[in-house]
Amino acid sequence: MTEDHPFNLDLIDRQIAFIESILFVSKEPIEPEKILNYLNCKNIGDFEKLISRMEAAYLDNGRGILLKRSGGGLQLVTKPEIHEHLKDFFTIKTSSKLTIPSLETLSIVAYRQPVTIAEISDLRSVNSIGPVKSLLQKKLIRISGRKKVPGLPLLYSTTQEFLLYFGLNDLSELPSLEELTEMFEEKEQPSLFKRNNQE
Amino acid sequence: MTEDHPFNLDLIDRQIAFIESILFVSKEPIEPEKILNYLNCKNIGDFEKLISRMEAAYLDNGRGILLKRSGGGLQLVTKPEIHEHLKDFFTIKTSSKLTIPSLETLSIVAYRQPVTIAEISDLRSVNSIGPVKSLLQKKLIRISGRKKVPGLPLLYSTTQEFLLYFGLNDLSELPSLEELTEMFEEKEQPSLFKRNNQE
Amino acid sequence: MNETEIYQVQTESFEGPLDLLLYLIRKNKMNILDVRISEITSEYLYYLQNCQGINPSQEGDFLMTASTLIYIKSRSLLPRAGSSQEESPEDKLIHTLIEYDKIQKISRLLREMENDTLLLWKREEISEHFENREFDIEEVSTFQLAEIFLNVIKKREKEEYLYLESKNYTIEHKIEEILGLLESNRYLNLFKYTESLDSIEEIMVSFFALLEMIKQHLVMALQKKNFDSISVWKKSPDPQLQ
Repeated sequence: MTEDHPFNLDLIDRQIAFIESILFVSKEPIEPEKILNYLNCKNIGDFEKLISRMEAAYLDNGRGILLKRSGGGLQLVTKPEIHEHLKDFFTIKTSSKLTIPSLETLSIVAYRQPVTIAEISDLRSVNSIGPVKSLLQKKLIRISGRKKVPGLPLLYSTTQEFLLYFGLNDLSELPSLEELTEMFEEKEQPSLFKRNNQE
Repeated sequence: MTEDHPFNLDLIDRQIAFIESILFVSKEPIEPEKILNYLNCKNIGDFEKLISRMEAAYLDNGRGILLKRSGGGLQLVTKPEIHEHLKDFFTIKTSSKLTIPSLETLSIVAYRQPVTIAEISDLRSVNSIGPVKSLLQKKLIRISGRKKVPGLPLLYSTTQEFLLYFGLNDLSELPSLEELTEMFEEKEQPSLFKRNNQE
Repeated sequence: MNETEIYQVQTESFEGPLDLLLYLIRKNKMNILDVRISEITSEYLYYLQNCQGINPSQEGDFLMTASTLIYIKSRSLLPRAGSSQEESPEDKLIHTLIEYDKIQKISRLLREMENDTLLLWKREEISEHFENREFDIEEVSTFQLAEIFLNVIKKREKEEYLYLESKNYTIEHKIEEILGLLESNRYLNLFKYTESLDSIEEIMVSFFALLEMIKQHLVMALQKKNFDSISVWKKSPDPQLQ
């Protein structure tokens, strides 16, 4: 698999097959660099072509999965349009979502990290130990140190898991606060998104 | 997905895509009958054709997985000719697995260091020589001296490696037990009953 | 407030005092930057008095904000004493509200992103066996390590309980029985446990016993996700920490 014939179609096919198989067995996304190194592929452009070729192949109607780039890695996932059928087939009623308190807490951590529980509780005006704990258990946030103030409280930051969960490549993909205000200015409907969702 | 046009190519494609996606997300093999029923496919011959079509598609050199019929049903697996490459690719990761006993032992060493095997075994109520050995091999703990009690048992502490793995600058960054118990303490719910009675 | 408004409001639930305040500001078509705190204070108190949408476990937080509102209102009625350079409580509250408004926006964005990714299923999403699972070192967080240690210590605090079975179910007996079960098991699967019971009466008494135990902080009940089985874990005070 280390030969160097970029125009050898058979080699390209075998490389694609290899990438498909490692993504298939791996639970987590795999960094492109790792694959690149293993294939001894020196040209990033060649590798990009390989990936685009794969992506194109998955577009075929007869394929149920697709190649996704998230958390800085490559991952195989099912196609979004099959979601309802998957739910029906496995008789899964609802996909569990984060609660509003968890989402609020996560928003604060994402934009203010590293941040302490006291700061989170203060911003929400609600004691936020509960959601912090639940986000720690879900690995969406992590302890990232201690703040150098009296009491040395723990600091929290978002994780790789956070990026994966929300389908981000890195934190810079989150819109800035200014962009966010613009995004929501037109469709100002405060109670649309919330309600009927209690801890 | 329940329409009944066996010669509709687009439908066949969508059915194949669906089968691929359910086999992809499921850990166990899936019985063909279950799929047959879900697709509302009354003709077993039609279903067989669907499966053969899938099998043929996986034979393509550019595919890394294939459809396997085993006792329990249908399953996706990686192609046998890629196994060596898969092993090579994943070698680094397989050696670093931590079992629950190892994790328990590691947590005791982290919080009680320096500590003897007898003390660890006592806290866990299980002989803990095994996990201690495995943690030594993984360089997560080290021998740090002898305890001045009869028998002079060896003492164990965590290593620099340990700090690196957990992204800590020093041990004081570990959450304290006070902080942790606080998180696990349920919040007061004094008005739970009162409110129910009011209704 | 007319009746239909009250009716609408009763279906609302507020995540915290700021959520309620923002709701009232929008309801009264005010601008956050130009809020007349004194006007919404009485409405806020009205909601609080009638427990409308107030999560009982957060009552304290709602009351805290109520006192701030009342303080601001009283200040506006009294002549200002001295020339205070520092931020007035009113400005401070408005600042907090502006920040919280942003948080809600981010939350909505995250919710939309969550909805998108929930459509994509990863491998082995179905059937997860947590019990005998191995962890990659990179997967373990300091939080988990601490959590595991806490559990080890709690397990150590075992007390041997003896209990007698009796057909005459009382809450006291049930509590002892459940505590006994929790001594020999790390946790109790509530669904399985109720399946093992003889009668509806016993199930009900068990359920009341459980509520009582949760109230007394003897146990906590956890559910991984909606519709999942509920597991009951023992909580024991840790003398090491006192």
